[in-house]
Amino acid sequence: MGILEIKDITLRFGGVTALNQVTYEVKEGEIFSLIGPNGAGKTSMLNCISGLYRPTSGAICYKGEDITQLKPHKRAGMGIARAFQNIELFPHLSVLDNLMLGRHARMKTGLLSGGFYWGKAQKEEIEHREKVEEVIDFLEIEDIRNTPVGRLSYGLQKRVEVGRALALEPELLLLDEPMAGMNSEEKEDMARYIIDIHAEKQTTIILIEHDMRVVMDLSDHIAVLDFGKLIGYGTPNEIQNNQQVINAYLGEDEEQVG
Amino acid sequence: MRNPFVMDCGEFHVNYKQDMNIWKITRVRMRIYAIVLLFAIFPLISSDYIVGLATLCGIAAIGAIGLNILTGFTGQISIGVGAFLGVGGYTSAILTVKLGLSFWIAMPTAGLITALVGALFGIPSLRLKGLYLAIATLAAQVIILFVISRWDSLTGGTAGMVLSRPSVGGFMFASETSYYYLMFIVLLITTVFTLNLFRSRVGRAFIAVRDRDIAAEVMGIDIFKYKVLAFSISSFFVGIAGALLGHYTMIVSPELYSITVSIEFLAMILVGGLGSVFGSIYGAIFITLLPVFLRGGIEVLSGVMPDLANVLVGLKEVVFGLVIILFLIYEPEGLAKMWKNIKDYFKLWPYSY
Amino acid sequence: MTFFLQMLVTGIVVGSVYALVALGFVLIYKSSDAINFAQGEFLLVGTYVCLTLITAYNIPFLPALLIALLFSAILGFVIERIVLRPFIGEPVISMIMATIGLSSVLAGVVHIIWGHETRVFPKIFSEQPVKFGEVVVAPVYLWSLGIVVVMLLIFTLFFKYSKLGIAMRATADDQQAAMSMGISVKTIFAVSWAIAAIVSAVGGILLGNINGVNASLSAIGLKVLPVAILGGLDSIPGAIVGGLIIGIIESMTGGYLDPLVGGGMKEVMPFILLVFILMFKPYGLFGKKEIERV
Amino acid sequence: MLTLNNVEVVYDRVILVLKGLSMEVPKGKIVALLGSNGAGKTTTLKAISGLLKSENGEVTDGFIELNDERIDTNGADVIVKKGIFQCMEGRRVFEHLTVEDNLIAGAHTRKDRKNIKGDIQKVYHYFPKLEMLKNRQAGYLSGGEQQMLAIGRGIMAKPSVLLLDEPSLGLAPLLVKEIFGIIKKINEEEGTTILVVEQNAKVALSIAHYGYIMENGRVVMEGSVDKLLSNQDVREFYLGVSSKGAKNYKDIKSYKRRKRWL
Amino acid sequence: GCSGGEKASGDEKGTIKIGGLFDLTGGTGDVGTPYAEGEKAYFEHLATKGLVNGYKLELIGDDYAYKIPEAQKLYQKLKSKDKVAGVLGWGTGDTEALRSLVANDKLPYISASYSENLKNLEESPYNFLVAATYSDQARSAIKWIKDNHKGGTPTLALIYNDTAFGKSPIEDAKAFAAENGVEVVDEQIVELSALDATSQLLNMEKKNPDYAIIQQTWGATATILKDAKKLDIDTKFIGLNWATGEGLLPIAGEAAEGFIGVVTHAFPYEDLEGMADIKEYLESKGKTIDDINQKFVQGWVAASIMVEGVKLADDPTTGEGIRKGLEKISNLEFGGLAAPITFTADNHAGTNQIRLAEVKNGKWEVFTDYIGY
Ligand SMILES: Nc1ncnc2c1ncn2[C@@H]1O[C@H](COP(=O)(O)OP(=O)(O)OP(=O)(O)O)[C@@H](O)[C@H]1O
Ligand SMILES: Nc1ncnc2c1ncn2[C@@H]1O[C@H](COP(=O)(O)OP(=O)(O)OP(=O)(O)O)[C@@H](O)[C@H]1O
Ligand SMILES: [Mg+2]
Ligand SMILES: [Mg+2]
Repeated sequence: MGILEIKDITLRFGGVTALNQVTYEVKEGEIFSLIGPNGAGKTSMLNCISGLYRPTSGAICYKGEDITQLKPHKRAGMGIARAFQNIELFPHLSVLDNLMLGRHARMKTGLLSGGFYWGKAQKEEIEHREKVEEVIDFLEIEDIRNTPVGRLSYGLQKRVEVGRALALEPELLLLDEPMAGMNSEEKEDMARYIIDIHAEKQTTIILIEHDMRVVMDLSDHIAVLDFGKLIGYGTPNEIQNNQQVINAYLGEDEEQVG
Repeated sequence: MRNPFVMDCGEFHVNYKQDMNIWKITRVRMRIYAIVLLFAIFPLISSDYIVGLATLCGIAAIGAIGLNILTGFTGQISIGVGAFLGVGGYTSAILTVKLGLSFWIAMPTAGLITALVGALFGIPSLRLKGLYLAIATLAAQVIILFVISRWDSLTGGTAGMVLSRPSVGGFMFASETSYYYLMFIVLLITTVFTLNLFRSRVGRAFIAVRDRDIAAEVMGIDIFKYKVLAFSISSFFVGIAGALLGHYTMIVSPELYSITVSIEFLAMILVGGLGSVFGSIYGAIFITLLPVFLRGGIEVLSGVMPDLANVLVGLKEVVFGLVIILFLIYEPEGLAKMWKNIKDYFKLWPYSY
Repeated sequence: MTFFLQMLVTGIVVGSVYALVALGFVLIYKSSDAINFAQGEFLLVGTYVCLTLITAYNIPFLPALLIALLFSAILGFVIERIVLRPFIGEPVISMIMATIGLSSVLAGVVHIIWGHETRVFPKIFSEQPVKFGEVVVAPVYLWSLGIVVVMLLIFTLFFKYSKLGIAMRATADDQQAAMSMGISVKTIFAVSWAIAAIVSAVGGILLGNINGVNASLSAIGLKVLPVAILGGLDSIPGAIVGGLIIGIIESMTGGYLDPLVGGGMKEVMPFILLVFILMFKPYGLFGKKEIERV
Repeated sequence: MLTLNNVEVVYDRVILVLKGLSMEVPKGKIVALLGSNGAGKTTTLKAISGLLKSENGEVTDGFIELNDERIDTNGADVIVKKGIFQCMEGRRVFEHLTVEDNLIAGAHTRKDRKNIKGDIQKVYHYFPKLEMLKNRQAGYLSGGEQQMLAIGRGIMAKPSVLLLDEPSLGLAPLLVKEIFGIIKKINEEEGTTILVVEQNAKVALSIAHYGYIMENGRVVMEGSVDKLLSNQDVREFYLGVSSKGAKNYKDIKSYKRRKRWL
Repeated sequence: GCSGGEKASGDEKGTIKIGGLFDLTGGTGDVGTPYAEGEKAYFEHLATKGLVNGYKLELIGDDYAYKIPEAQKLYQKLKSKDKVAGVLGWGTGDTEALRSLVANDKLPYISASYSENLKNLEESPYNFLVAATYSDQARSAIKWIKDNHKGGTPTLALIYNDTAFGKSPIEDAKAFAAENGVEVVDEQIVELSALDATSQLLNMEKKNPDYAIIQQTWGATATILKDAKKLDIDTKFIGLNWATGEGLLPIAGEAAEGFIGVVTHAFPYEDLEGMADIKEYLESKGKTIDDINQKFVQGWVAASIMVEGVKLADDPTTGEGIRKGLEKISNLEFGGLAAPITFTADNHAGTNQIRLAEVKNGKWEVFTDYIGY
């Protein structure tokens, strides 16, 4: 049994069917990629998993528990974290505060103890600050710790976005095009972070990415969506040779430049 | 949180606890104590009139901090502060006058009741956003005032109620100075509480809700809960301010809590700086005192040009509006930012360019 | 039955006045996403100008009206130019606050120029009530209804099809992107403020004919805010339907509910229903939804 | 021809982003502008199109000319009228307008309004998907669909110079190829001069005539496409190929070779 | 003779300041401005006549724009900075809001709000009522109805607004009507800023009252009268003092014909002995009685009562002293400008007398002498 089971999910917006009877399963500890043409429903799929969209029909099970009806914040509490396609950081807050927010679900301080900042609250802040500093070290963003995120360049913001998801210490990490808008060098860095997260904590990762080299190199399994339908599932090798996938998404010749 | 007193260089911290202090640098901390001390001894050397104005400023500041928690930090625009001020004032009035309770019980209770009412009117935030939510708070204003002016048996209806100044032991807070100190202590607690709030978990969640509510939800923040929480904590302080104001002016009546009051509070936090605790205080002082200064100016002018009295009265309004507009144009982030700029300037001084 | 009809008709015609004033809010919101808290003062200035032209300069009503509208348009332009232009690209809340400042400035100017006594419009509309069977209506209200219908048509077509209309909507969505299309945001703002000023002046002149003109007339600005919200802040038909609905609710509450509770519900009821309706339609009846995609 | 001469750009009066940047975009050519995140590519485009001012940025030194006429003092709307159109980073479609209204808004400055209908059809011809969505509010389109719309708006403006900021961002590989094909077609068929900022160097260089590489507010390298393609640093950092051919992301080591820009 | 004009002998012992809270730019600016001008005029006029009780008197006042918080700040300033010895106020809301403070600070307070509340000496020991309270006005009107109604029990409706001002006389009016055999058949609430009163009037019409007493300001009164005319309602409308006045006539137009108003103060065009001083003052300014209205007279009278208090005070430099002075006022006459005033230590309501006037041919014509109940 996988850590995440998608059972016959359909999602409609008015006349648009964004997802159409999709079923698949993500195994614990794997890197799982979701690919497909633009508008195929990849982001919608992640939205269903993190609870922002409620599927029209079908069910989602996480660690064997049906979470279809759960609110997003409850799912975060269960260890599902996410980095968004378009950056969704809190622009006025520093990198540090953004990451501390990532830990929200793991903290407990309430209104009163926070306001008076007495012992318990203070102790908790410090404990979690240590965890956050680990993430900062890991992503090599020490020097921008106190910069408001809004002032960072696109690439760094993407990195902080991933960092915020990591701060939750997730068991399931959803990454929506973490490498869009990056050049090869930066992509390499990002790929290294993903590999390292996976290697260190065996976190299950669902990755959406349009760069096929990244997808093929990193994934254990790949699912392909087109017009909301699952048109392919398998290992990178299988997908690369799947004619339907090639027609809809990959294109015939992956010619090399230079 | 933008903190106007934080300097970002000059001292080295060896552990997170030190790094997480509100005022990280000893020198800054000393200066804060000095400022607090200054405000503590200032009534001893000023006239009753000045102390009275300071008291009004301080009470407004407590309310403005409250509103800023909701509007500046959590992003929920409210134009119902006036009515919440009224709920605070009336609760305290009813508790002290009708039930004979002591002010010291009535004031916190007024805060709590207002928080409850605030939470109730915060429920539409489940669905409403931005200006639409703002109008829902305007509805709160209208409905609350309607209830107050109709529930004659409890509130004395449109005639209002007469309150007395609080006392402790045999001591009455009757003089301007004594009431100033009462206000000052409450303001101090409010300020420190709010500063603390926004460096800990709940406060950060408020800001997250303001900036990107969807992302906040995915971080594990129950946005509805936090919005309602923001409404109630904000209303709590507004209610406290209402109770303080009621016992200061010794009267509550529906006409005291009109929509213009709500708009004035909004002006305070906008001029002071959205999402800044100290900005709320500056803004409250500014908006409270500006008409006073303008009146002074007009008085001087009309001494010189008595025939223009009518024009000058209109001029007061013109200048009031202009000052607000100019402020927004030249320092859209409010007085808090302006203060910071001045400090930055002096930090470099005499090496500034 | 007559009673019901009279209440209904009264609601509709009073609602049409609300709708007219609410249109001013909508026009500004549609191009700048901001609420103009100086709406009431705009209305006041236009009304006073028209009044002064008629009474002090003995100009007949129609030319006076045209000059007043022209004046309002220019006023709108000028105010946009000096007061609001610096807020292009700033957070909307700053602009809203600026309009609060503006309302104070205009109120002061009105006081300086026109003082505070209530002035009366010369009779433009007949005072003879119009009778439909048992139902009576004052002519000024019928005019208001007619004007509202015409405006509904004009503005709906304008925003749907004209180049300027589309550009205005685009600007409200994303100012910077609009600039990159070559849309002059400044022009858009100026035009929408000018139009809003004109519409307000028309509303003010009608109101002036109902109860005379004095500074407190500007309070109508805040009063119709719920109308604009109910219809949806950016919807022209919304303002009008909202106006009529609030008018009818007021009238019906006044007719049927007030006698039961001892009066006064007339003013509160629209707010209670407003919140209730908003819970189901969070962006008003016809307002654009905020699009949230991640 | 578009010329930037020694341009310096400052944000908020203090943040110096472009530090004396010079470049040329010859008439009728496609020029690619590459560079790492935060190098100042977007800033360069905004300096040209006049959008800087709305972000509190300004050109403090140097000048920008279009056909020997200075444009850096003009407002954004005037620059568009002069024929320079920028497709902004991050699509920036008008969310509440329908797809078709977005296209009409794109043609805002055009005088020949009777041809607009025809050009809309042309955009639909390039991007058939948009025709299917023409009455949908643009805010509900997927990222890729919005990107098509953004480029479609650019076509509607009929500019003489088109500035494209990362047109491939978030697009599926097939579509990237398609869009770059269309860009090339626009260049060939309409004679539009194109300056394209890209992270996907491979595809950008495949259609460009000339390229610039920026780092830290300065041009660190320029040259014909062939010259760039044969440079070791470009190959490694922009095309992702090492001396031993394409590398596998799985084998990435922590050691990074430093750029030299020899 | 009127108040304080006589030359006092002896040297000037100092200046006594009286504070003023005016509404010039606020919601009631249309009536607040002439009222304030009347007050200022009286003090100016006084200054030309020499000292009062050995002191020079000065009125220091300012606009508070009908905003209560502003009124509170202005009052603080007057009290603490200018050290005034008495205050001339204005509206109901602010007078109510300040009454505890003035009691605390021991400053006599005369305002243009005639709310019955202020009679309560325990809650407002420093407030003085210089005209018939709204309740007394209503009582007098009801008494007049009772005395003049022909045929059967007269029926009455009350129309008011939902503010302290509007509701002030209602309970008393109902009680008085019940005692005097006038039947109150209906009550309607019309907001001050109402554009339309059709629903209220139609509901009222169902009860078909003979009379309706209106406690409103001009705008709402005009709305009521116009809608009543539109709906052919034949009830006789009677307005209390703020519904009455010159300003109503142009707004209500023909609908005002036959409207009866409670008159607390004289119209400038009335031929009265008390007008002499006002005319003298106006002449010195190059103005005539056409430049002023009834509210001016009202302000003038209010100011003159405060000054009379100063004159009679043993120690006019303190508020407490002036209060004692005011409490010595007995049957002070104004030459017909207003009903004579008497205060005592346990009664601060100076009079309960009013006159009634009717609108005839677009002009107010007073048709009773000062009457009470
Ligand atoms: N909230 C919504 N309302 C209406 N339609 C929506 C909504 N969200 C998504 N859609 C539609 O659903 C379809 C799938 O969109 P989605 O964003 O999931 O695509 P995607 O696979 O992530 O594409 P891309 O690679 O371009 O990001 C699109 O046609 C989009 O227009
Ligand atoms: N409005 C602004 N205010 C202040 N600094 C800015 C602003 N816009 C950009 N910057 C700064 O200028 C630098 C260059 O930014 P720019 O957006 O031009 O980079 P870019 O080359 O387009 O990068 P990317 O590939 O990430 O889009 C960055 O360091 C950024 O932080
Ligand atoms: Mg997507
Ligand atoms: Mg860029």
